[in-house]
Amino acid sequence: MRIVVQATPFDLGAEAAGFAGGKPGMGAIVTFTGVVRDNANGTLERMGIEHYPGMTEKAITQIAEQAKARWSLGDVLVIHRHGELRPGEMIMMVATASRHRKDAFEAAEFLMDYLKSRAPFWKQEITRHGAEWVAAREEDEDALGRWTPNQG
Amino acid sequence: MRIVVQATPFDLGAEAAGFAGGKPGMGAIVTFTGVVRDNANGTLERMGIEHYPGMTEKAITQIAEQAKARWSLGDVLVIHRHGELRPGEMIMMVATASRHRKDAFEAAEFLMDYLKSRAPFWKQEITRHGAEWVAAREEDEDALGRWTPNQG
Amino acid sequence: MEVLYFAWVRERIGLPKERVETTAETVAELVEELRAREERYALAFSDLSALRVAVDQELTDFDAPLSGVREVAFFPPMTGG
Amino acid sequence: MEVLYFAWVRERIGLPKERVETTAETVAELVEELRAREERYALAFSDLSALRVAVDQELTDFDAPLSGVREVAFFPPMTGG
Repeated sequence: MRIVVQATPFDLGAEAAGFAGGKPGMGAIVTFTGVVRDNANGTLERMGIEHYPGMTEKAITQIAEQAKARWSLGDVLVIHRHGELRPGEMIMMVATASRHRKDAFEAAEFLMDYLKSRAPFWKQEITRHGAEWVAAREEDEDALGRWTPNQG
Repeated sequence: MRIVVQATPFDLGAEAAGFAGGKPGMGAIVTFTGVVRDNANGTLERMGIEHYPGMTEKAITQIAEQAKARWSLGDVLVIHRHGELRPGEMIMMVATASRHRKDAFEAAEFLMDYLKSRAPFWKQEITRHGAEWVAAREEDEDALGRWTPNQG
Repeated sequence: MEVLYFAWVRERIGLPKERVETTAETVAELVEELRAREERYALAFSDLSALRVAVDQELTDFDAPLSGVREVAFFPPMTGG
Repeated sequence: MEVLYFAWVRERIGLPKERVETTAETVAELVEELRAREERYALAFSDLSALRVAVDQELTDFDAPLSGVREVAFFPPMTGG
């Protein structure tokens, strides 16, 4: 398991190839990569990402441990950037390895759903008109319900 | 959309980075990579993959077109190898790009479910005791039911 | 028409493809003709539920018509991915 | 204890963290004390449903106890990923 929180860019190709390599028992590798999209008006200059140093790594590690407890995973990788990013830059990635594809897919979706709403990051859209905090989307909170059916 | 059927290895890192790059409207990139696993006894020498030249590309293209009709996708990539592979080698990959993560995840799972059971590939496990065709798994056929709820 | 065989169907019949002259109107009728030929065909086609068929490179059913068809392929359930 | 603020909570209060001496027994009581200080605190804490709290770097609720706690953080719902 590897958890990385950094301001600098990461190399998706090197990370994906490095993660997938040398895992002979793992038949399935899933990666998710988040990219900074422009806003609806095409005016986004930068995306600012604030985080809570100290808590961030701890929270992501807990989420990854939950995924490992729930699915049969050979390995988990989470990389998340903070600081200021331009449209088109990669914000974050997760990767999961498992024997069969179902575990790798479900665990990657679980990681994404929890990282969105439970890891201490806050996004801010910066245009020439100023900076605006991105509001949490209700559907991101709702997405967590999928993983706790008994608690709604 | 890019569909590749080839005997030679592919470079996951280069493919993933190339696919994810230059898609500023796409916030979500999902990749799935299939790797040759050893068998339960640890005796697998090679995995042979036969295919139906001519039909293969056509069938994969149809599956990818179905995915594009069903989800909002900016791009789709499918690479599938044939010939003989050793344990640990990558057999195939799919990649999907979308604005939001739900489309990219679901489309990648859909592509995998259909490639498993509807693209004309047949796997054969080769050990020093001989070669044995891999039987289709009932759960792979059942997985398709998820995408056609009305038809069971 | 061309008739193609893949995986263990190819192995049982002993060849990857052959030219077949037939008046069969459906895939099922073609299968009956092939079965009647020799033991290896009868063996390959003994359980149709274990077989799949493509007509002109499109998956279809055993009751598919053969008029105008150039290529029929028989094979076991696919195991790609 | 250390009290930390993030995102627009930090902006409204005007600082990222401060040392607070308090006898509050729960997070909710601490919030009441902070609200009573100045208008900018009252504004930041006007709608608790729009806020989240972490105690010693673990997400928790506003009724969490504060005994032995070293660090409390207030922030809006997270928007990572």
